[in-house]
Amino acid sequence: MKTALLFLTLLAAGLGLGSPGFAQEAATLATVSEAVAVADSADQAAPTVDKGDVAWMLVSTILVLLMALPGLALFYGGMLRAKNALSVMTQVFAISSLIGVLWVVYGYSLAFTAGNPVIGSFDKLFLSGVTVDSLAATFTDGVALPELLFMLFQLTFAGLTAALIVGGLAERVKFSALLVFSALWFTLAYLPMVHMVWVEGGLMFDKGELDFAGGTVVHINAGVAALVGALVIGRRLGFGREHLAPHNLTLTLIGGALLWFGWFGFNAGSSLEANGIAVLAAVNTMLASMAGALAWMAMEWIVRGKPSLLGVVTGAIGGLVAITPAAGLAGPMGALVLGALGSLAALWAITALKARFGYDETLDVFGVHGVAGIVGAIGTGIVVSPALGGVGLDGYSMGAQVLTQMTGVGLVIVWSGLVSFVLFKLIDLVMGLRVSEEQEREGLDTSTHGEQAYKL
Amino acid sequence: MKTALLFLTLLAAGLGLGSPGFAQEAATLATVSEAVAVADSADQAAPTVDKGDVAWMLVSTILVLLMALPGLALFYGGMLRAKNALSVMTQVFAISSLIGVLWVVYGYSLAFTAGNPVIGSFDKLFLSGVTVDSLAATFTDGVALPELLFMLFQLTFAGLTAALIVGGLAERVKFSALLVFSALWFTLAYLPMVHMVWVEGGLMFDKGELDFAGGTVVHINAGVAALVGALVIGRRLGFGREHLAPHNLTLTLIGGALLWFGWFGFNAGSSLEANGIAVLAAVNTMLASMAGALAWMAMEWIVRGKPSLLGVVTGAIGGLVAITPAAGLAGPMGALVLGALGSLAALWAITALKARFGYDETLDVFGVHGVAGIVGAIGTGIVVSPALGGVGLDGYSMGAQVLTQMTGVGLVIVWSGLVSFVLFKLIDLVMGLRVSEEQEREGLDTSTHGEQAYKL
Amino acid sequence: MKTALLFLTLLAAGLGLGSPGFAQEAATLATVSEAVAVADSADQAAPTVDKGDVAWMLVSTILVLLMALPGLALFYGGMLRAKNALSVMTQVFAISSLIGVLWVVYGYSLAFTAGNPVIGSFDKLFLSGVTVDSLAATFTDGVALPELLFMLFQLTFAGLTAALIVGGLAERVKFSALLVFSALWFTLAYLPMVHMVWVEGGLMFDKGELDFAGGTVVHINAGVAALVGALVIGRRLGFGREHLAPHNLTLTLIGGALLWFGWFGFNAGSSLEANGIAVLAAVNTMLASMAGALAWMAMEWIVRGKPSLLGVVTGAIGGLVAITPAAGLAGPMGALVLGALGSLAALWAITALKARFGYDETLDVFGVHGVAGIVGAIGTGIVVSPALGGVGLDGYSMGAQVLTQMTGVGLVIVWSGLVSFVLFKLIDLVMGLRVSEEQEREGLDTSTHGEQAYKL
Amino acid sequence: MKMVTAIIKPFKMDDVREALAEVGITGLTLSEVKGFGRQRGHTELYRGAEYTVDFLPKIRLDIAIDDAQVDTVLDAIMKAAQTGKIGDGKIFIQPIEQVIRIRTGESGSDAL
Amino acid sequence: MKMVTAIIKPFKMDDVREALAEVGITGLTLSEVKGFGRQRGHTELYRGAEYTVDFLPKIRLDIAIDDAQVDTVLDAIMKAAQTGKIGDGKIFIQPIEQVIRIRTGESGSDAL
Amino acid sequence: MKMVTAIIKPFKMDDVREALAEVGITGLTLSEVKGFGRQRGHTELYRGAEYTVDFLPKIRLDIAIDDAQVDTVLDAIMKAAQTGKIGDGKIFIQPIEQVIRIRTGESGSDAL
Ligand SMILES: Nc1ncnc2c1ncn2[C@@H]1O[C@H](COP(=O)(O)OP(=O)(O)O)[C@@H](O)[C@H]1O
Ligand SMILES: Nc1ncnc2c1ncn2[C@@H]1O[C@H](COP(=O)(O)OP(=O)(O)O)[C@@H](O)[C@H]1O
Ligand SMILES: Nc1ncnc2c1ncn2[C@@H]1O[C@H](COP(=O)(O)OP(=O)(O)O)[C@@H](O)[C@H]1O
Repeated sequence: MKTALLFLTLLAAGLGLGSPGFAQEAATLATVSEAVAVADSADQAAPTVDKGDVAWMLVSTILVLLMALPGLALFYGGMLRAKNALSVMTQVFAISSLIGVLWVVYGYSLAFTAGNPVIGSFDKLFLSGVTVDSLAATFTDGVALPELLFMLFQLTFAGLTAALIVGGLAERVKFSALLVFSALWFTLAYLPMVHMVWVEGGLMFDKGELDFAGGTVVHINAGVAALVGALVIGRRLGFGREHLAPHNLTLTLIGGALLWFGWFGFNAGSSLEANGIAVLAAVNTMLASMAGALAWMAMEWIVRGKPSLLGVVTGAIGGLVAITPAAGLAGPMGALVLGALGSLAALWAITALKARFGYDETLDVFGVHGVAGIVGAIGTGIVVSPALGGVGLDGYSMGAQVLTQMTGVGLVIVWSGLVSFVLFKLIDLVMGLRVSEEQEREGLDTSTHGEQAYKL
Repeated sequence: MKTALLFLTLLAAGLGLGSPGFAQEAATLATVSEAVAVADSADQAAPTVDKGDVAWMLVSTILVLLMALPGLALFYGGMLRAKNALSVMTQVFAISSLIGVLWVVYGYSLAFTAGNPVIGSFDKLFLSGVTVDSLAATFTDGVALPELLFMLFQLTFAGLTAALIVGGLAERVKFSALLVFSALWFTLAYLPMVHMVWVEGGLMFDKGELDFAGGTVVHINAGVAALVGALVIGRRLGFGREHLAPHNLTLTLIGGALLWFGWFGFNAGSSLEANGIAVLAAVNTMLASMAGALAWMAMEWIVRGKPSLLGVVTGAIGGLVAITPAAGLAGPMGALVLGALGSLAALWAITALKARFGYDETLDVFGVHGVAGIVGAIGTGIVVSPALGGVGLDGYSMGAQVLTQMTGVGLVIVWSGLVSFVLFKLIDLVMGLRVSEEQEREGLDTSTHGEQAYKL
Repeated sequence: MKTALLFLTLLAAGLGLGSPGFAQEAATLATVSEAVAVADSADQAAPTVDKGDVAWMLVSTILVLLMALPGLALFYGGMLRAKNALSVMTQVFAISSLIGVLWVVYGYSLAFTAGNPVIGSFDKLFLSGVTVDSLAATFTDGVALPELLFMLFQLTFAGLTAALIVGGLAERVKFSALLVFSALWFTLAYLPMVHMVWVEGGLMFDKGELDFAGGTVVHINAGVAALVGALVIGRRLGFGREHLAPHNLTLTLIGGALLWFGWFGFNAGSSLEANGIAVLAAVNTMLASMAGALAWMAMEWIVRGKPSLLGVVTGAIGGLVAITPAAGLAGPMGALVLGALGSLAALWAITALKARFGYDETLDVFGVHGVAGIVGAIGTGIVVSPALGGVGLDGYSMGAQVLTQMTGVGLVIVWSGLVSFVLFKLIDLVMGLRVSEEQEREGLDTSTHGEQAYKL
Repeated sequence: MKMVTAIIKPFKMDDVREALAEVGITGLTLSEVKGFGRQRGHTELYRGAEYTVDFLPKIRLDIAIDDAQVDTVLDAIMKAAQTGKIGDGKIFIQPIEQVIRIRTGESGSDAL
Repeated sequence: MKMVTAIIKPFKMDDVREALAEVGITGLTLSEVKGFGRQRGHTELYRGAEYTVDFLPKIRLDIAIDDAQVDTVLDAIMKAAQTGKIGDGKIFIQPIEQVIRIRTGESGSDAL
Repeated sequence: MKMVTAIIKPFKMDDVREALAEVGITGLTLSEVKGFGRQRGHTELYRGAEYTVDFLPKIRLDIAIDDAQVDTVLDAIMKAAQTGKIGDGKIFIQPIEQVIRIRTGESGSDAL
């Protein structure tokens, strides 16, 4: 446990959280960030809804759902041993569903209504006041979306983020404990982070942090929680002795490719319109993942003599994670570089870092989403530079922006780290976080879910 | 066989078909139902086509295709034994294709041209008169879709509906017999039901039945046919003795998730526009399936001590079926409730009802699509109520609307039940409905299709 | 090798390449072909961008990506033996990524800038000058797309085309050699073909060749390269002696269905707008694949006594290939016929032709994409006829158009055949094209990629 | 002690297991094997071409028993597994010199 | 020579292999089998209904050894595979009349 | 009667089966097994890390034959399965006391 805390503290320190002075000097105007001021139909010239935007955002919404189901479920499930394949699929399905319901009950309200710099209000509990006619502002003056659609798009983000975490504890976590954790973490870590980063008046939003589609809010947030979970729950039986090999890489390929496919909804949808920024985000999403795939492949080929499919797929995901915060902000060449760097950083984390600290974070959620996420979040401050082909910002200064980004990264690491640590420990005390040794040996599929993946 | 008829009669009676008097008093104005009066470009102010609508409806169309292939094919195939996995996939592929061709030959014409209250005309045989410039009206005055697009969207519904039925007879049905049945059932049960429910002048349309995206037309219709088929063909060898366990639940997960994904095209596409109603339908679709997944999970966990993946997936589908007729009519909270109820009703049907009557309806098409469909169709009359957050109707009265809904349900049960019964019996007599015992033992994949799913 | 050349020469000759005289008489006006003159915002009334078009083209773009990953990867991977399943998936992933990067580096520039009749210029190297505000013309005056979106849509075509080729050499090709080939072939065969056929001023474009979505540019081009590759690399160990059976047809089903799904982006997206032509292309895509599936099924049933799933799926793909060049040009009934013919031609090629010449083109890329592509490319000249329900052309004459089409077919066969032959031979000399016998026996998954698909 | 190895048709597995239970045999080890023999295989299609697959799925049961049980066991298997059609399978009897139960170290008949 | 056949719990496989290596046994053949015995199986759910699955995954090891090695081998397997819980498995010893190494044609102890 | 058990390389399976057919053996039972021995396994990658996989896929053939056939059968297998490279596999010969054909109840040589 000590290791966990030490590790997080080091990370946070290294990222400049200790020096808010710098951060406050950073640019505070985030013109192209994902804040949404829900339109008040009275106080401005009636904004219009374009059916092209509605079409695109409906598509984007279901693309993000597809990322979780079956995308993530397969990506994860395929990498586990056959006896645990269904468990993680059930977890992803149940958590997405649970968070989706909580989202309409209180999540949307707490995240996206005005409140204090950390969290919103209960004004829209049970979607109260959100009707078929309510509008949500986009980043373009005078252009609005149906608020229900904005709400739904964001619902899918919440579910996916919570589901990402399960990869860190896979093959040994108790299903009930995981559900309880997910609900609490969603409330105490995800909702505040959304509010702080994406909503006008939020702590980091006001500091000018750039996070186009969720580098800090989604990826680092989930990655850190997964790492903390892995540290609290401990290593799997057999870890370090047996080769706990993936049981079905064809599933991982399907899942990885669907993650990629869906990520266009995630990134380009975050523009909230079918406009040029969405197109730019799509271009960057494509190039970053391709660069990520090639970078990992090259490195593995050089170092290990063989380029693996899992490597290519993981590299692509690493590239996607890294471009996420910069998707609508970088230029295509910036995306190529950021994607490649994100992928290589993930490779480094998964091999060197994991070996160094000896933790068993089953599916490398921290390695891929956390570390590539950090590279992306900080890199966003760089690639947004017009000099590098990015879209630029009013009053942009690279140094200042990078510090703001680092502050944001530090904040999410500490916040998510602390919340996760307390929750995992508490749940472990109250109901137990881990299944029995016998159940772990038997596999979670039969012992927890009463099923077997295959009868071939 | 007696059981089958008795069963259907009971259902129909219990649903108020015996009392058309009430039904006739029901509201007859269905402003937001899926009727389509094909625009006559001369007799009204030129309606306009919005490219946002076209984009959304193109997407919706292919999403419904995806539901069948690979969605349904995998969802079904994974639940069968390995030796029959390919057979049901071939059936879904062949039936979708066959119905698609029949749709352009005569189906679209019979369903969607004016005719009598039960069926349309042959005016558009071979799509005659349907050109690139033809327009189809939407539910909004002055807004039209290319008629070819409306035709294509509906084509995918027809194929999916016919394909759903194969789940009831899987693992023992003769391929040729099934193709013949599908073509005839499509003609005698599906086309009339579309015309009666969705077309102005149709029997149930004029009575004011609400069926937003196909609760009666698609789900109950197919569910009843599957049940009748299962009763006529008899139980599988080994049923009740061996555990006829799913051979690959990862396929079922992929299929189930793709069904969910595609269902947004099915439900939100049924708005025919990328508008607020489509958004509402998407929200309801999301929430109903999540509620359905959680409801089944909770119930199975309580009763059996273990929450299964197949349960979560099946519950989600049950929720989706239930919300289908109400997708653009209910409010989000209504969708949560209806989704949960649909899922639990399906669970009850699959366990209690099936055990009680002892039929072997292989993949529970009746349990999931029939029973949750009935809950949804009737529930639509309730959740449409503005008091419950629904969109409301002119002259809405809950009691009357529920009776109209029951009439609609009764009609489809009796109609589909009778047509299916006669067709299955006839086909059994003429060409045999079931493969030989030896072929059934060997498995349909090698005996009928000359293939094996796996050589691992 | 002699066989290969002879074969190509025969094909080319039979297709009228020898008689350019006729071809030059053909209609030269291709109003609805895929040329794109990038808009020069100064020299015309400012074209407008419709968000509905942007939404549809974003969707189309990712649909084509989905065709490659996971579509093609699964379609191919499932048909191989388990020990080579991952190799082809890695190949498709790596090649798509590599070509994607090359596309933004120089591919887009060489293909789509003005130059000579065979190739463009280096004006847009590294996308120079292509900004968020650049526009690309569509086929409709005054309607433009963001140029980045057009560029991205075309990027996915390039990747898919190169990836198709791997099917011909699967189970024995060296990974490094394949990557080198792909990069070179893309440069020397794909880019010129795009320029010649789709860009104003291009050789075949100016001759009036019709290729709506890539019959010659994509399918014949790749099919011929695959055949040449198979001839140069030689047969697999065990070919003709053992039944080299597909190891997992459920993957092939998923892949095939996703190919179909994505093909709507490929074909209907090639209209570049969410308009009536896109709708027509979607209708034709649907019908051609259904007709293709049914045609193959019927033929196999008659000849072999059993209709196989792989047959139905392959037939659908054959139908899709055939309709590709005609997608926005034929009428629905023309699509039915062309789809069925394409499928049957593929069946003939795969059985009769392959047996006759005894080559081992692993996954029948030539049979399916080459031969059905030829049927489609030539058939396009016929089904475009208004008399047959097609959209027609200014100054259309069937004979002349068919000759133009044949010229186009002949050109791509010879061009791709020669480029491929030289490249494969060269690579074989320089670095070796084939793995060692021992590695081939062991399987490429472990020997090249250090992985196994399954541990069940 | 003897090792009785029966190669049977897969769908007879439950019947055989029940028949063995009736004569007091509750322990056995099962494997999925493929059999070649007189029984004809099936044909498979691959894109319009036809292949013959000779091997057939069979179940192999290994049952260690006391010498005294041999006849009853043979009888039970024979009755339960027989369909009278070609391919019903074979029973092989081989000697076992020693049997040990890993859990307890018991050996001989006690270990069965 | 003897054929030692051990049916063990799958997760003990690595331990047993190491124990055998320590006593000088480096060749063996492994198969995945299913065991029926005293050890209870698990229950499975199928859409709300419950089924019992009696067979359990086991690993079968076939090890051909010289007569002189029998005791050490038995000992090694016993120690490595024992958990003391029901279902630990069995060891069977059967006679082998001849062993041949295909590569060289060597036979007898030389072929092991 | 004897039980001849051959562990061979998978890609030699068809050759061996043909060779056996040539000497009149048409019945046999095949299983997919994994072998450990002198032959080195392969290395596998998992996200940048490397693991060694020791077991190799092998085919096990069980062939019950009359005593008189032993030599021809051994010879046939040897010739067809040999590559001369390490890992070609082994042949074990064990005694069978009885063989029964389930379909007919025939026993002994008649049952083969
Ligand atoms: N000589 C043999 N050695 C080992 N197994 C055999 C032998 N002959 C047959 N078998 C096994 O018995 C099965 C049934 O044999 P077969 O000849 O098909 O029919 P039958 O048992 O009716 O004579 C085969 O599939 C094979 O698994
Ligand atoms: N008579 C037998 N013949 C062959 N295998 C047996 C026999 N009895 C048990 N086995 C095998 O040994 C395994 C363990 O036996 P079991 O009775 O469950 O526990 P234990 O070994 O502790 O007595 C079984 O799963 C089965 O594979
Ligand atoms: N003592 C043994 N008992 C059982 N099987 C063995 C034994 N030794 C080897 N084998 C089997 O024979 C196969 C080949 O053995 P190996 O030592 O690799 O090469 P070779 O046969 O050339 O000596 C192994 O993979 C294993 O399946």
